Amino acid sequence: MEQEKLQSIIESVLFVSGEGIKKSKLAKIAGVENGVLEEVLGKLTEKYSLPRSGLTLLAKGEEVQLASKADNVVFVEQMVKNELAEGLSPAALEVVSIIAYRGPISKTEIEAIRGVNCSYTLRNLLLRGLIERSDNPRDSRGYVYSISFELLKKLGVDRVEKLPDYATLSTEERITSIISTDTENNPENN
Amino acid sequence: MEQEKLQSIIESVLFVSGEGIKKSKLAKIAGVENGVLEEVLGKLTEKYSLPRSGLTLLAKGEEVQLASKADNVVFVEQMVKNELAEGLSPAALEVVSIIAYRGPISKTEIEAIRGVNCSYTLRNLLLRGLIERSDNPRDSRGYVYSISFELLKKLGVDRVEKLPDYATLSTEERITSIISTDTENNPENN
Amino acid sequence: MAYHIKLEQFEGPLDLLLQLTEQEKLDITRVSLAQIADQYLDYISHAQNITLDHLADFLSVAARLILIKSKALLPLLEFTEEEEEEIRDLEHQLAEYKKFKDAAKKVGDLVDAPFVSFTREGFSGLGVVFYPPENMTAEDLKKAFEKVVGEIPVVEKLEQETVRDILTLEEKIVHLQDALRQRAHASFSELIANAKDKVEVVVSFLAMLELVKQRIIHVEQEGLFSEIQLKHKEEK
Repeated sequence: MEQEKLQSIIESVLFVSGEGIKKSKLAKIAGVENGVLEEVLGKLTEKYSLPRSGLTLLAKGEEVQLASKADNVVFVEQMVKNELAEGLSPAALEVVSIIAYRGPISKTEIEAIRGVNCSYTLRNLLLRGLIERSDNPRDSRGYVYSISFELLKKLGVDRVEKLPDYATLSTEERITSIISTDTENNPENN
Repeated sequence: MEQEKLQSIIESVLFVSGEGIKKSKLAKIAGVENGVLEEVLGKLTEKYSLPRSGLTLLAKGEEVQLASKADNVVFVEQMVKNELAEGLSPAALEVVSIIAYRGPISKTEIEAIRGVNCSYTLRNLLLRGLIERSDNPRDSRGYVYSISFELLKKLGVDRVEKLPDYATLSTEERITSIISTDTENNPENN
Repeated sequence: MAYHIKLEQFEGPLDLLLQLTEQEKLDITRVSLAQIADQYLDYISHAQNITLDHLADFLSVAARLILIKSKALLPLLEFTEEEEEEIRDLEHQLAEYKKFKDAAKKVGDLVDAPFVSFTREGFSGLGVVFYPPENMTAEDLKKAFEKVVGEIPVVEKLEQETVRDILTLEEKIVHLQDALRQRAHASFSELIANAKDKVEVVVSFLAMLELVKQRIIHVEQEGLFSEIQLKHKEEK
């Protein structure tokens, strides 16, 4: 395979992996010898060293990892703060409320209730520490979500039962019925 | 600030964010005008279009997101699970196409084009995260639908403008007039 | 039945019409719509897979096809402005739908092609930091949850109920036949006197056409918009 294509492949794989990845694994994925891989990594390092690049290749023992350039840390931190510290969108607030009143609850159930995919919102709420996840007792591959203790405290209550109208809202029948009808029909069959 | 440094900053921020991010936020973080940001994004797109790049810049409405190059799917799949592997039914493909070429678009407008109720298909696409809904600016009780970054990733294109026949299909005059008469007659569009 | 059309699964009246024109290798014109009107009517009167909640969509297209067909048979027949408009809309809708159906095939090729982008976990490597929204209260949570509950659709069941009352074409044909047998002679307006809505009138009209075609009844109409008289053939 030609050099340029190899560079492209390795960059794609490094980008997606997020964490550090063993060089031997990279070589295996790209289907090349270790020596060839070293060359490609060298080329990438060279490319990232240009002032216009925002990426850098970290190497630690046998592992390599793609990261953002250290010079830009101020801007990156500002972005993280902006994204995580801003007010909740109405959609995110709805997800939190479902988790508060119906938690612990699975992603599939939350999505059945709202009729919209919630992967992104759930991740964001987890990162902000507003919700927590634990293993789903009914499905070993999945998680269930509950409101975090910190958020409850911030709202001035020490457990969900003290949320306004908890007794009636948490047993709201329309929610129960949509969960049961929708999770029966596999949503993926379209 | 000079162009090269700006490119570096934007690339770093896009890399760490991982998610879609509004162009206006990027401009604010980098402390530049929207026009300057557009230029920088143009430069990045140019850089990523080189064969040796493994990245691509997805663009959707006011948002952009960094992603791996679509050509490298076979290699990337060895690292992470392809969650977008599942196909789309003919009905789902029609709805997705109408949304891609004509979105943001209301349910009534989609149904005017297809001549058939689309609630079920829309719900499925929403649950799969392939389309998104937002409040309809012309009708507060209704929604408009647009495509998601997930869909762009699945199609392997970086923006809807790259879809086949985009220019002709997205600007059909007569469609616009059918749609406008149809929505006037039917206020129940959601 | 004279026609045994083999079509792919179709979804909705426009899809059916489009498939019929494509099968006959016709462009979408008024002439070709008149040509396939009978096939369309046959198809919807015998199709098992048209659900009741879609029936109204199919019938509204059927009504326009009948207009086009009548004009082809009776060139003197003049359309009202409203009818002309409805037919023009149908032609355009069909042409537009065709564009998107063709586009959907190309988009489908992209879906099947081995090109897929991947993105990375957002903010990966960052630990969880507690970032509560500034002014959020327990009351906000309650309101948000009530909104969620309020948006859960209860509508779909209602739709089913209202359509359930409408007779299918098959049932209507039997009904018409019985009514005519009892009276030997009736006017169309008598037969539809109890119709609940426009859809049922259209169904009755379709049933009448079907009976004429099967030579079970005979119809007469003295002039444009005048009363249609129906007679059972056996009773002649």
